[in-house]
Amino acid sequence: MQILYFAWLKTHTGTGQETVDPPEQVRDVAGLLDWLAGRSEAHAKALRDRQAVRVAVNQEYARPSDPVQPGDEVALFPPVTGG
Amino acid sequence: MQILYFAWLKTHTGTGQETVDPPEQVRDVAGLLDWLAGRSEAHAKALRDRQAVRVAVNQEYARPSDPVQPGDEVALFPPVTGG
Amino acid sequence: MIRVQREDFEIGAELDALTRDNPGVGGLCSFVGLVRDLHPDARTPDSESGEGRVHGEVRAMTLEHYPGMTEKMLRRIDAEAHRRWPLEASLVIHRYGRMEPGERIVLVATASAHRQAAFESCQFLIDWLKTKAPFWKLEETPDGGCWVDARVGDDAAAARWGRDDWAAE
Amino acid sequence: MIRVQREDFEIGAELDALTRDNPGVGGLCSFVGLVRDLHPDARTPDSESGEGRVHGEVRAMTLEHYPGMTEKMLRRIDAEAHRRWPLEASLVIHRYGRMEPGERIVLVATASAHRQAAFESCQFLIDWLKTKAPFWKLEETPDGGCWVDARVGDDAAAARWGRDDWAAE
Repeated sequence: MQILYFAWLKTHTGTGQETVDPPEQVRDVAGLLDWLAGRSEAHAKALRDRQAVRVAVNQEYARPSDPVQPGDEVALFPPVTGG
Repeated sequence: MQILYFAWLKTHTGTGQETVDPPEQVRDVAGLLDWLAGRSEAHAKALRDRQAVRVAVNQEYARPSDPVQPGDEVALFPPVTGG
Repeated sequence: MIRVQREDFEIGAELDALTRDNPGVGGLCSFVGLVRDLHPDARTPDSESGEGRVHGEVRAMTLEHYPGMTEKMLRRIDAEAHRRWPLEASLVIHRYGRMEPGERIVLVATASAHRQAAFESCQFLIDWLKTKAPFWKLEETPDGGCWVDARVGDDAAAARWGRDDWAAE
Repeated sequence: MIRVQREDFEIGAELDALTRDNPGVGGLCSFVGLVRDLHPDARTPDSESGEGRVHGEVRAMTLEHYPGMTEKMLRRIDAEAHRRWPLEASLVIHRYGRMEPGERIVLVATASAHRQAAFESCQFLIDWLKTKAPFWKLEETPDGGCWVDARVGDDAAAARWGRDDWAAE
């Protein structure tokens, strides 16, 4: 599973992109964030405030209960500020 | 007194501009229109529907009861359609 | 700033000049009105008559105006926009004379720190201009020349922004 | 039509291309967003501290985006505008990369037979773009880099147009 980080989530985790292989019990977005938060102190800090994190699965906005599976591209980023 | 006609008021009266000297009892816009309507059949026809005629006195929109006096520039035109 | 002119204008050059050297501008809204080849009230070909004629085909349009009063009204409308919104800059260019379909008639542009002010003031300017600035359109159609009637919808659009105390009715 | 690019664009050339050879266009509305030299929440110099420092002075801005998803979202927003309004043409250009104050960030333009449709759809496009297209602004100030926070006002502006069924929250 490919994880992408943008804006301050990239700054905080120190990575823009990583390939991960979460255990089978990680089946949805909420579960994935919990699991990612356990990868390092930097990840934990970046993901502390879940309200501030938006998630896209395969380039579609996703809710905490939306499913994730091996092979997905999952992006984590703050609320958008373009325009 | 200078009278200016625009758009179809110019077409109907056959003139874009005329200098007139109305009698003393013509003191307001409504009175002036009545008097102008008597100048010719073309004028009468052009001024038949007063609802369709807008008036500006000295380049300011005017109401039927607004005063007119010698030396004024009075313009008659249909509702505007620019933009 | 307002301009009434016979010549065409370049949108890009005008808009660039409006924001150049003013880094306080965050949003620039503009509206361009163009000559259409169909009268706004035109309908599709007349199938009843079987002639297939397109009603209201416009070959050209001539804009007449009231020199002097036009500039006065545009300046007043422009000043009113600056009174109502925090604008960094604004521009109204209105052409007169003969124009063919596709030609630009009018440009209205407003620049502000914030986009909402830019959008609202730009719409305000064109709405008031359409009901208060002394311009008249004569359309050339296959049937001859025809003075365009004022549209009720334009009065309603202008009325959204409240009443002025200087344009009668 | 949508474009995501690093390079600047020419407003005049883009707008001309949008209406060229389409005499059915009566109104063209456009919005340009530019880099400001002050953060939107910046206030006047701090008189309390006596230092006279302007809070939020912006030296440059870097726009990051999510290649692939950005284009997908912009295309969807653009299609939604065409679904809601009778548009003859539309254009969204959004830049990414580093830009200095006064530089253009985004251009949104819509062309329609009628001006109200052009104004509304243009505002709709920029409102939804601001809350749904994956772009993020990093401001360079004298104190260092700072990711810009999303604005509550932008959510409210986007919500005016109803909800979509594809952007979570």
